[in-house]
Amino acid sequence: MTLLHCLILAFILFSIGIYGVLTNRHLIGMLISIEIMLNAANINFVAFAYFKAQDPTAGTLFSIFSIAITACEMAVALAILIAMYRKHHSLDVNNQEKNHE
Amino acid sequence: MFEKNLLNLLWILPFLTVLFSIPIKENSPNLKRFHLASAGVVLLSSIYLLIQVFQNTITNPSSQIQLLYETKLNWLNAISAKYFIGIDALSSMMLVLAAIIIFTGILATWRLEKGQKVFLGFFQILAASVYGVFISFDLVLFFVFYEMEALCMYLLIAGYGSGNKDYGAKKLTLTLAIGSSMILAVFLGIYAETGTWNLIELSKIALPESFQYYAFPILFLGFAVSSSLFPFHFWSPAGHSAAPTAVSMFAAGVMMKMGAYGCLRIAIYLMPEGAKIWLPYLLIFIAFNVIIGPFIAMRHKDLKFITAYSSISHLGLIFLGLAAMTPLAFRGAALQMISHGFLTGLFFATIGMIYSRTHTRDITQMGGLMKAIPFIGVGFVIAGFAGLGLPGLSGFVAEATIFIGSFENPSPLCRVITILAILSITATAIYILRCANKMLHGPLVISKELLPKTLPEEKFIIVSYVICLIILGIFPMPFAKLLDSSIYPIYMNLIR
Amino acid sequence: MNNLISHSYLILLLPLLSFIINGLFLCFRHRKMAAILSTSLSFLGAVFATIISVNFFISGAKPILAFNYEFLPFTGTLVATIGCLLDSLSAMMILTVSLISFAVHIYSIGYMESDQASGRFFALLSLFVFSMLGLVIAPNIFQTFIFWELVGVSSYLLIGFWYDRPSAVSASKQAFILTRFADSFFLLGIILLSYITKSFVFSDINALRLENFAGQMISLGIIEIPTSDALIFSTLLIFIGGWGKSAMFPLHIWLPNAMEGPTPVSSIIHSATMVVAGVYLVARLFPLFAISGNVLEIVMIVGAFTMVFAAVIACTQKDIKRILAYSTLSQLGYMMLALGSARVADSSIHILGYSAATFHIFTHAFFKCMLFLIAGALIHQVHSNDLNAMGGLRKKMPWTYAASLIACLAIAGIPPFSGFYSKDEILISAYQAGHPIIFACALFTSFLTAFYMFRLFFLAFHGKMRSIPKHPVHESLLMTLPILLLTIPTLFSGFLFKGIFHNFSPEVPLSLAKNLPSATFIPPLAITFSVLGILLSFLFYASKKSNPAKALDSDNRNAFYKIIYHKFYFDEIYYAFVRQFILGGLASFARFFEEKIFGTLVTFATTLIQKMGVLVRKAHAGSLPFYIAIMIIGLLFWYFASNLPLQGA
Amino acid sequence: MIFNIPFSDILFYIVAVFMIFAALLAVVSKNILRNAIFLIATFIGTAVLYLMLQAEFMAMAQIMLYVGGVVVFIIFAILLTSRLGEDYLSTPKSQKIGALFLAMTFLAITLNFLIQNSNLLKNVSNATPADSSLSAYGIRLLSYAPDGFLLPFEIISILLFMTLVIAITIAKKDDKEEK
Repeated sequence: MTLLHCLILAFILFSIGIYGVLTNRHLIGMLISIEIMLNAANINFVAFAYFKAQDPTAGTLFSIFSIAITACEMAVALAILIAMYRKHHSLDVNNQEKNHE
Repeated sequence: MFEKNLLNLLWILPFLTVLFSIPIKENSPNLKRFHLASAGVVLLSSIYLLIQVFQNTITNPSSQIQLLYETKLNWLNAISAKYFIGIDALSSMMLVLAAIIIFTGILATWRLEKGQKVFLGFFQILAASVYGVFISFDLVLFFVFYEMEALCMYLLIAGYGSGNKDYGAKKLTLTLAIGSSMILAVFLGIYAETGTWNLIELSKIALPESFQYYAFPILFLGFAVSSSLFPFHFWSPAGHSAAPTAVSMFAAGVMMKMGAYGCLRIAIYLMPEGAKIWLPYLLIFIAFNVIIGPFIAMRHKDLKFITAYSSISHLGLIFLGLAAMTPLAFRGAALQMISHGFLTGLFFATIGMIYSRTHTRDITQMGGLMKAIPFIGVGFVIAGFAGLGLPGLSGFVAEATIFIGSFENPSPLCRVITILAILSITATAIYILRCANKMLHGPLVISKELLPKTLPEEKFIIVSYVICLIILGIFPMPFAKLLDSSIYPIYMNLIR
Repeated sequence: MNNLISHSYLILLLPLLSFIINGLFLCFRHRKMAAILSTSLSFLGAVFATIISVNFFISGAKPILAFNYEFLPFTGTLVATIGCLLDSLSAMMILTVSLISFAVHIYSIGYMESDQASGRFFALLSLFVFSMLGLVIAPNIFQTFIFWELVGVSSYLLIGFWYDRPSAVSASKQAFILTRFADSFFLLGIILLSYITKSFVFSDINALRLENFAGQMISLGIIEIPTSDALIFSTLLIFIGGWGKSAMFPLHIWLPNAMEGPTPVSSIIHSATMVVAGVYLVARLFPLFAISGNVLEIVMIVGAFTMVFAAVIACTQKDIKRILAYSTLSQLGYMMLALGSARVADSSIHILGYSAATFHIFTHAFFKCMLFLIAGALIHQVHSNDLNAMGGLRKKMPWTYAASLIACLAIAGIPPFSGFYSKDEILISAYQAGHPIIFACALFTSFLTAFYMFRLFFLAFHGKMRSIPKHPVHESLLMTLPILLLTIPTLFSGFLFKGIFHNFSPEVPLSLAKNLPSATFIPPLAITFSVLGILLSFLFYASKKSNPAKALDSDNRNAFYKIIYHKFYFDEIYYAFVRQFILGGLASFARFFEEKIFGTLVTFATTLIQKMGVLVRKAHAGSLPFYIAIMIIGLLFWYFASNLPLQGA
Repeated sequence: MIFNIPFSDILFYIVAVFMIFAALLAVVSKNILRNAIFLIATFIGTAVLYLMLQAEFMAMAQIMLYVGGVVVFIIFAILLTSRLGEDYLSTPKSQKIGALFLAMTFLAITLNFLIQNSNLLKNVSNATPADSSLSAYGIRLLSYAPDGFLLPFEIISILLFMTLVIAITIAKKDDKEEK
């Protein structure tokens, strides 16, 4: 297990996330894909902290912050989703785009 | 110390006025009285400062730029920009001009019925921004004030204008924004070259010649946008015709001068080498303003279009003075800035008064107004005479100085354009007389009952402008001497 | 004496005061007060001017600079000042202007009695007199220009006094714009001249010598010419200013049209102010003109042509004021001719031309003013300008009749009236200077002058009444008195002042002409021509066989008469030129350029930006997949770009 | 050959394959609830990976925050907004192919960069167990020494509070709707 392995894994996960964002029409599905991408980024943080960092504690703390921010983002995003659902009775991305125009 | 605080107060007071006017009830007569009182205080203090500056120039003349009552505070430390204000002869005269126009502008909106509070509020912010422009000697501070003014213009025109106001406001603001972006680019360049924003320090540093070569035209044209030099003049007719009276007065009277002020104070002052290289070429643009402008005005029927093109041609004369690069021509340009400020203020004020009565600006639909509203008619005619350069009014003094000064520049193109400019004063006479005759003379078209008599505040506006025009026209010498003290350092930089 | 001179600012101050007080306070409500105030101030001015000029001539006639207020300094020695220069020429002009303005003021009280706006009239009249006085006392050319413009603008306001009449408005506009057109050349001339000489002051300018500028060159933009040529050129430009103001052909058309103004205005414009300003300018700068090559010859030819041209037109007109207007043109032509004929050969000056011209300014002012006042009195009675409506007024207005006989004899050049002396000198000058053709023209014009003036005289006063006036015809005192007063100078100014004008001599740098041919045969010849004209006129219009109605008929005439009657169609040509060329051509082209060509470019630029905006806006619709796709494509680009050998490594 | 590989590597490969599969299923599965379940699996895999990288606290936080918090939150949202499994929204095939192409391009480019970089082939860690102890984190988080994280910590706490308020405000029913 080297840093390269971890990074490759993270990037594969990230690409899967991209694929998910691009194909999913369900807003929650997109959110899940984004979660996967963020997760991949977190893996990068931890892996770099473990293999490379001069100060591993600080490196890991960064990912803790990132987790906290992700949690915030999730909370707000889901609140928006619920509000949107209440308004349009659908979470279809295509519908949302139509509503925009 | 008192003067120093007064100078700072000049731009703070309008803001305070806006703040304190918030609780006053809409449409209450106290609101406009309060605003008028504040503008009056600013006007009086600016006149006081002018007198102080004048006395100082008389007692200790100097070939250096004399900055009085300067305040220097740290402001944006990250880019070492300072809050640096002061006053010299040129800026003190511009301040008085601006203060008079703001004061009369508030009077001109005296009978505004809807949204007076917001209008006056923005108008005061506009006032603060121009005072700021004329007193700031730090490029960042200058730019902040310069930008503030364009924004207020947009809101005032789009909110309170007439006719195609949205289009006019957008055209004006966006064109000004082009100019501002050009100015900002060069300011950043200057900072990168020298590491200071201080105008006085910068004037002592010679910027690299290659930098001046590229930067000068950008900066000069950037400023020229707001003074409607040829390729950037198109905002002026649309903007003026859409703007409400007070804003037209302000735009033509003060804002268009700010560009010329910037050209003289910053572009030519800081980059003399660039000026020497580029200004002879820019004369071709100036030729358009001076020579073609009056002919276009001749062909228009809308009063505000006529006046807009007349402003364009008069501002062309300012630029002719700047481009001739002789001390006399510079002085003429500065005199023309002030003179044109007054005469165009009077023009737009009277046009507003006429429009509020006839509800049209088409001169072919008017006639004989002199019978019904002689006071306003006489005001318009005096403005017209000042515009066509009648001796005894300020326009003549400025134009004669520009012509004599620019003739001293021996470059062929400058000579040709000066000669053509002198000959084009006939065209100015044609459109002004045509306009006055169609509108004021002949039989009365609209019945006299529909035209209310001249109101006291309107009389006050007209009288105050006429007095300014006459004072400048009959006693130009002290003003000329005062301006010379500001212009000499700029000229010295040129021949350095 | 010195004490008086030091108060010479009063010359300007009195009319200015009258203008300010009338204009600001009395204009609308107190018409009577305005009339009294400005007339009394004008009286004071006339008295003061008389005292000053009499004192001046008695005390030896040396030029005095009475005061000089620094107006605006330019560079170095180039300083604009407002001052008062008293020399023979200006003293003479001050006297003429003040006296005539006083007469016109009195007359106006009667003439403008029924006009509601007479307060404004008196204010503007005072402004006019103020500007003219400022013009004549100017010690430098810059002040001349300042007051020159003020004269123009006050004449504009006075001609368009009845501003609700479209014809008056257009006439005033025409007068202002045409003179303004000429003035732009004048200003250019001043700037060129002051650039060369570095001074505005007349004494400096008149002391110039072309030799001082040998070898120097000056750039006029396109071409580079020797400075001495530029000096001559600037003299010509300055003369163009006088050309327009004095309404020389082809800039003459504003003057007859200016008759739309009230008659007192026409009277003062035509006699002492405004139109003689051009002649005065040439006389003032005479030394400069004298050294400037052929400029004086141009002056002479222009003057002579206008003289004949206007006299021919005057013979056919029916409008009494227009006849007088063309007669003014013709007389101005005389003056210009006299000035121009002063140059005998390349290096010598014949001083008689100069003194004759100034003399003619002086005498002409009185009798022309008188003639206009008489015309005004006639118009006031019959309420028409047309000679068709007059006739037979001899018995109704005996005093006016007598006065107009004197005036007509004066202008026709019959001794001992003043016109004879000055005109005689002009003829002598033209003859002695060796211009036979010009001399013949002048003689012929003198014949024509007698003819058309007596045509007017006979048609107006003799024969039967051709119309019945609404009100009974009578002579009002206020209007007759100034006419009678003016007969005094008309009668006596000729032989009394002849001597003084012979002493008029500008300090000319060129040598005076000698060995001039004898011209004793000229006075009898001139008188013969004038008498012939009068007789012919009598035959046509006042003898028993004549038929005035047929003589005035302009319709059943041959083509030649019609062309003359329509003033050679110059009005029409002028209007066509303005409409088609200036408004329709230049201005239309300018607007076309501005709106169609330049406007299209601006619109194109904005459309371009807007289109780009639409493009970018589509990308900002909020579609997440699109953003990601763009991100990855960007990455791809970056990848390939980073692999390209851009740095040449 | 294969037996020479250390156990930790084998474990890594197993975890990696598991995570990739779980993530793929979380993305492509047609039932939105199932997507969420597979997301849990991915997160658990991540937690195991963290354990292998000596980040025990991170692993714990991962389980608690993501599995216990975020995913539960998502599931709640799903249950609140849709009928189970009935609202599958189909995507056109062309979009899928395009997405696959883009994802693969991204992967190819990034992997290309990674492989070129030999610095990453590092097996040894300079982290000691003490670095990732809970007390080390605590001290660093609350220290206001130059390398302390007190300020970010406080900011994060404010952010969390704000999020709370915002989430409630947004998700709250409008007054109009209530009427």
